[in-house]
Amino acid sequence: AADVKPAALIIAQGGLGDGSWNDTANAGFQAGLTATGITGKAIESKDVVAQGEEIMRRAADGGFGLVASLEWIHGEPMEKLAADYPDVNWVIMNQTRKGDNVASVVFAEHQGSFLAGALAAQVTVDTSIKGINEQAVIGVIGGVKAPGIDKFIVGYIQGAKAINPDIEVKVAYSESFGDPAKGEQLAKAMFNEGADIVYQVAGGTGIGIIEAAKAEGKFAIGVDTDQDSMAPGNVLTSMVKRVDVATESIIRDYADGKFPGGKVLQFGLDVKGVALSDMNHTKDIIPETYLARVDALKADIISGKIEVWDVSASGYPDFFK
Amino acid sequence: MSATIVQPRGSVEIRIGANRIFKSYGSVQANRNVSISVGPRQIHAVVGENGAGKSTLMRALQGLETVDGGEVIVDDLPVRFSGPQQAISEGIGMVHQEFMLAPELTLLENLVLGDEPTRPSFGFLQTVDWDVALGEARQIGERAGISIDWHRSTSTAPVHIQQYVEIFRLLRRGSDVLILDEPTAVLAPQQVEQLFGLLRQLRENGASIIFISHKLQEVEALADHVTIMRKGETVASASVDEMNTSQMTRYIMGENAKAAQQTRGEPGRPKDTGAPLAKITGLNAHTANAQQPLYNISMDVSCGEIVGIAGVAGNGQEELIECLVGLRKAQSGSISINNAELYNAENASFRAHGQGYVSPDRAHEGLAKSATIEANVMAGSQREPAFLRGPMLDRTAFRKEARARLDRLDVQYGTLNDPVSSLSGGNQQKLVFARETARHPKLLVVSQPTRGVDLNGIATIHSYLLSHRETGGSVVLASEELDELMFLCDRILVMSMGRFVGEVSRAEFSPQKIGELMLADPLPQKAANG
Amino acid sequence: MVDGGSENVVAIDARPPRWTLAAENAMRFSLPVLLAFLAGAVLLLAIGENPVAIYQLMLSEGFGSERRIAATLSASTPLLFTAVATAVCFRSGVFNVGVDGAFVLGGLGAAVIGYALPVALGWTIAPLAIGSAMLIAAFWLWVPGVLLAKLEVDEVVSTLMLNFVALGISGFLVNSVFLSETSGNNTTETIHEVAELSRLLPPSTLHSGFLLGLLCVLGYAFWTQRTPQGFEAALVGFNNRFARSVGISVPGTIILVMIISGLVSGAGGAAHALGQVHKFSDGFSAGYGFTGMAIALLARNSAIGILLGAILFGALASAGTTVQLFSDIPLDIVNVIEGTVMIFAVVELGRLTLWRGTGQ
Amino acid sequence: MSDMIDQVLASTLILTTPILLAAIGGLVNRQGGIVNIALEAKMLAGAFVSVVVSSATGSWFLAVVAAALFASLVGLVFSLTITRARANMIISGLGFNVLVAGLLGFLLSRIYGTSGTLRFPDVQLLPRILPESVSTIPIFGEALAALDPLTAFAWLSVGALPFLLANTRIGLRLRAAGNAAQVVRAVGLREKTIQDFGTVFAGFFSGLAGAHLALYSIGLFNEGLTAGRGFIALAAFYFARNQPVQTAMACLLFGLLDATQIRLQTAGYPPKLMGTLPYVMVIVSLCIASWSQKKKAHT
Ligand SMILES: Nc1ncnc2c1ncn2[C@@H]1O[C@H](COP(=O)(O)OP(=O)(O)OP(=O)(O)O)[C@@H](O)[C@H]1O
Ligand SMILES: Nc1ncnc2c1ncn2[C@@H]1O[C@H](COP(=O)(O)OP(=O)(O)OP(=O)(O)O)[C@@H](O)[C@H]1O
Ligand SMILES: [Mg+2]
Ligand SMILES: [Mg+2]
Repeated sequence: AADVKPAALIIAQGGLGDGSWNDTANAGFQAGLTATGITGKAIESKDVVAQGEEIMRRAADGGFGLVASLEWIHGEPMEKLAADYPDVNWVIMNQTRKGDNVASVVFAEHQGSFLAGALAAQVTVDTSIKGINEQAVIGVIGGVKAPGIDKFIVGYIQGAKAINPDIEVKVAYSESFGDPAKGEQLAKAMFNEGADIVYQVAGGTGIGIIEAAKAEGKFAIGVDTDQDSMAPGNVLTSMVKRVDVATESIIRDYADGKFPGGKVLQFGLDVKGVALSDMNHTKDIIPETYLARVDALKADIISGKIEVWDVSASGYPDFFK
Repeated sequence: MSATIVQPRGSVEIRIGANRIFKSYGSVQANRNVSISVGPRQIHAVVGENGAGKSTLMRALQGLETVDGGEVIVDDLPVRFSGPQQAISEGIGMVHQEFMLAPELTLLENLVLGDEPTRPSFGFLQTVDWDVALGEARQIGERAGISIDWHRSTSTAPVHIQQYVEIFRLLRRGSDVLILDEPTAVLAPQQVEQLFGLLRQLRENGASIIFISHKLQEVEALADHVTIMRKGETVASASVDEMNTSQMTRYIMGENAKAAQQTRGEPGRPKDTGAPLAKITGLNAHTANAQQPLYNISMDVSCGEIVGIAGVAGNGQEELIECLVGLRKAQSGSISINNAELYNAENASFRAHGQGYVSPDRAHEGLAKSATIEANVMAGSQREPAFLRGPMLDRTAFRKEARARLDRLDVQYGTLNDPVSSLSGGNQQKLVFARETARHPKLLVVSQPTRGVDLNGIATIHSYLLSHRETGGSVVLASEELDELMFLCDRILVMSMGRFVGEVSRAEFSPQKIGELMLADPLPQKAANG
Repeated sequence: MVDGGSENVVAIDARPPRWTLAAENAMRFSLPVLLAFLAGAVLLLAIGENPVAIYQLMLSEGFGSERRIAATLSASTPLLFTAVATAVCFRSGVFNVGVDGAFVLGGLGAAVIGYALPVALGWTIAPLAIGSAMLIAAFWLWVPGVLLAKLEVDEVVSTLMLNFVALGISGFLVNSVFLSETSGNNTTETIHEVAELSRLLPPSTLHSGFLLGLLCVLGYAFWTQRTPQGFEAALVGFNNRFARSVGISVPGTIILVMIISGLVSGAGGAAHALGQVHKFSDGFSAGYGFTGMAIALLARNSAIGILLGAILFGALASAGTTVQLFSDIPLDIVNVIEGTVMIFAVVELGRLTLWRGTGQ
Repeated sequence: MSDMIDQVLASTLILTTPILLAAIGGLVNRQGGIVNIALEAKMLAGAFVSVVVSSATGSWFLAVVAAALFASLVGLVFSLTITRARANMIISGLGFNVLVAGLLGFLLSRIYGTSGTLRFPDVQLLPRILPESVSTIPIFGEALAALDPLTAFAWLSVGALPFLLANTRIGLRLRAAGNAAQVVRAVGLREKTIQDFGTVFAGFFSGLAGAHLALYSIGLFNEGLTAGRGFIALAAFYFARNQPVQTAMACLLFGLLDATQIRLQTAGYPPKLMGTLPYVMVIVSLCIASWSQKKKAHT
């Protein structure tokens, strides 16, 4: 694949080091480059919102054969650029954009989160598990209040309610993706209010949430990558989102001349684009039946029997304003 | 009172001196081949016009300035100071023209700052020993015959007290060389006498004192020796017995000496318009940051007269002037100019009704020091129709007028774009007059017009004020120079503790009479006002 | 409120300064920049890169072709506004550091009007949006202006704090009332196409907001040199006691410059929303207000300096990003250079007195 | 219910510490005449060093000391730009915030090959001073159990600071330098050096603040770790007009706001607006202070 033109990946707001979206995508991107032997660059910008179009155009002008952007707001200009540069392959995330040379990658975070919620709702009333109280209360902490985050949260709530319509799901935002100290205190407060399982959707802040679970003997749910081993036994599960798999496979396809132009790549439960972790440290304490229930729900989602609300596609549902 | 305050240092000929000092700032030769020598037990006056180089020399003696050539002499030997610390350790201390006290600290804190007595606390910490400090402070004050409330915040202490604290600070640190740069400029006559008493006492104890002043009577009264500087050079140095004030004046002024005394016509008949030009009735002001509140101030100013405001500094003159020009708000009363009521109006309204104002604080209020000469002389005129074309400034007309104004008062300047700080003090003050009189104001409010101005400058300013009066203009003149007031005014109103305590007409002018009024206690018994 | 001090003696005068002065100004402008690039070079050397080659690359990424120049000018557009908005205040001794917040709120206002008004209004939407943005931002800065003028509330603190408040408010609004239904992010709807500012050199994103920015710089130059208000503001900046005593209303001037600053910031936010982003979104301002501040200081409030400074920082932003495509230079280098320029811009190198200052 | 109060108190205490440490530094600096906008940069530098040193030496104490010293050094450089090179302190401070973040990012990517977060093995965290059993004490139990050396140090400093400022040589000189620098020079002291001391002191305390953020419980470095706390600290001592005890109270208030944020959010207050509260409070308090001062002046 030596004659393949280089690839560029534009990092979204928050930059590299967010411990989540950008970092995982970049990991897959780099893995793809290594595997295929093509060259590529990850580009950060201080002004990624306004300069997106110029950066992408420069990459196209500069001889890059594939330009992928992780920034949501680049979707619109990319559609135009794709028309201007038909020979360049374009990749956008979390939205669907037109163009034969545009691949849209969509993750079903809401589906994975639904399963996390369903598992948590079952566990939270099972006092036979150490650290669990009888109250039907669980929590979730988001990094900032934004549709991209609320997509997780709404799925999680919906999953919990599917198990127990009366469950209380506490929601809070840390207003930062890199403030573990605050995450820890927020999580402690939630535990203190009766929640025994807290789902973290807050990047670097989540490290503090997991720490809090460990310190209090409660449970956290990890996100993006398999975070179960960060506090073995105190991370109930992780909602793994294979952004890395997505970027890596696109690079591979591109290197092989099979770029999925014009396609929408759905990374849902069906293809394990999102999934709960293997729960290596907790599967022994979670009763089989709970996991079976989760598996059943997963099958229903895949088959379309259950539809999980997608905030990024449909806006906010009535039960979450 | 017999205890010594300073410890004399052996017997030397020259306690402090300078030998062929050269110092220039860019193209300005501030000191050229300057020499001076001051022995122990000597009060040595240094006099000279503004910009003659006095302060520069003093800064060199204090180690605050690195010289280009020549040497400082301490105890007969040449030294090279690397900074003021070294000078201080040699017993050389300076009281600067501007006060060097931190306003938010107490007087005691200011006294010990830089050389605090300490004691161990908690076994590991050295802390300031305030008891020792207070003891020393009381002692030093007692010896000088001044009692001071040492725990008082400096910003609220009277000016003369602040000055004493500065001198005491030097004495406390063992300075027996005191450099005092124009110490009397802010003092009332009695306070000057008190200060001189202290200085004489210090001389008896062996101190060497360098004393800068523009007032030659003070030099005669106090100093043993005088050195005269002109244009950066020492032009004469002699025992005060050997030189009278007119000789000093000649050295100071050089060839340009004008007849310092001018003749002054009788008061022109006030232009008789029936109503006075300016009328102030029942003015009361007591804002918290005023030194002295004003009580029931009433006065009239007619056309063609100069009305003087006299008083010991800090008795409300400053506040009255500020109320008169719209820079301070009063609580009640009335101020009218030309029948227009201007009570608590902004300065702009006063100006619109024909008023000009010469501020006593040239450096901070009269001028914008780092702005250009043009900006300074034209400030306030930027909205006059003559300099506008539509909404725009007419730069050509603006600059033309600037030149005309400067020429009218014979201001010496380089170019209009130079910063006003490049002018000498006298020329700066003339520039202020040029600006304030440009619109032919009917009423000029003038405060301390010749403070820190040299003799030539004083002459120009005085003759301007007189000619203003001749042409029917009025002046309200506040000054701490009694001579100046008596020379210029048609009548003098005297203030004490925020009240008018008397009016003296020209025929009755005498320093005794005015001085008595200045010290009058307007209250039957000491009223509680604090 | 601080007096302008001794820094800019000739601010009043419009005439070409004598050549020494011109040379001095050029020095004052270029020295910090050179030093910052030197600091960057040290870092580059430390990681084994050739600074000359990298800087050459940056130069060509910044100005190497018509497209790159256009990209640079596009990146400098918001900076023109924020630098002018800052300089207007600094020049009067008002240390307004709140331009960023005003820019953001103006941008939000313009974006909302840009999509919410009926499209039938056609070309009138853009001026309406710009006008409203200017009003919003002017009101925003009027508040600390009044607080300073009437209550002497330290404007550095109040405006610094207001930036955080503006971010909070805009963040809240774009996540609630003005949130686009179809967005996967905190953004408003995209503005109507008729409301967009036209592009000057397609396909570059350089838009007519740049011309508006130039107009602001020109207007600023005119205001400072040719109007009574500009003259008064300078005097207030030199010495506000003096200004007051020659009949200038100091509170009035403070409020005036804050309002002007707000108007310009708002216009900048509007231009950015209508010309560049076409909506309002999280991350709308990449700290433009703070970069504008550095530019104003570097330029010592002169109009020509502001123009040059904005282009310089625009080039740094655009070239600093695209240079990553063709080398292994991390963006952090750009941060280091920017931080260093900011520091050196305010350092008085000519008067650097190390251990013992004689002081004046 | 009482359980909740326990927890809120403990959270408040812990969230207050870094703000308080930075604010103590900032207020001393400000009393010496320098407004320190670069607290954030120094906290970040301190946090970074504390993690590196704690991992390398296995000693929290050495880590804390190293963080404080390194941040002092950054403070010194910052101070020199202001006192010697006469840089405008606000801009220089903002510049340092940008510069230090850039340099750390650079270090992270070039030396440690990571970005954003730096994890190290065997980071020793701050110990708890009191035995676990104190947590059974009603109301204050949780807070006491959470008490770490830096938190204790911060509060001791608050107690000692008024005395030190009033009665030590350097305290007096610092206040004088902040009030009238030329006076300090005239009495033969080096006012710049005194001011440098103030900034180094601020650096020292900000370094401790950073160490607390990194080592209280998470044991890693993250670029966003300080999350604007340097500015909150600034808000605190402005709010309290440089008075140590009042500053500490302001910090507690901001800590409490943070600690109760979850409850407030659940009660329906939008988090973004809630976050602006400290800043709004500062503006309002400055207004009230000025207004009452004005009123006093006119009566
Ligand atoms: N720091 C300085 N920079 C530039 N020029 C200076 C400086 N200090 C003094 N000068 C100039 O040096 C000359 C001598 O000034 P100096 O202050 O010594 O005069 P002076 O005799 O003390 O005057 P005055 O009676 O007004 O105090 C003046 O022309 C003055 O403008
Ligand atoms: N030795 C002192 N130390 C501190 N404060 C003093 C001292 N003497 C007087 N004061 C204060 O100064 C104020 C005016 O005092 P006093 O009437 O003695 O001064 P004055 O000489 O009449 O006034 P002026 O300040 O105008 O010369 C009073 O409030 C008094 O408390
Ligand atoms: Mg439960
Ligand atoms: Mg002098």
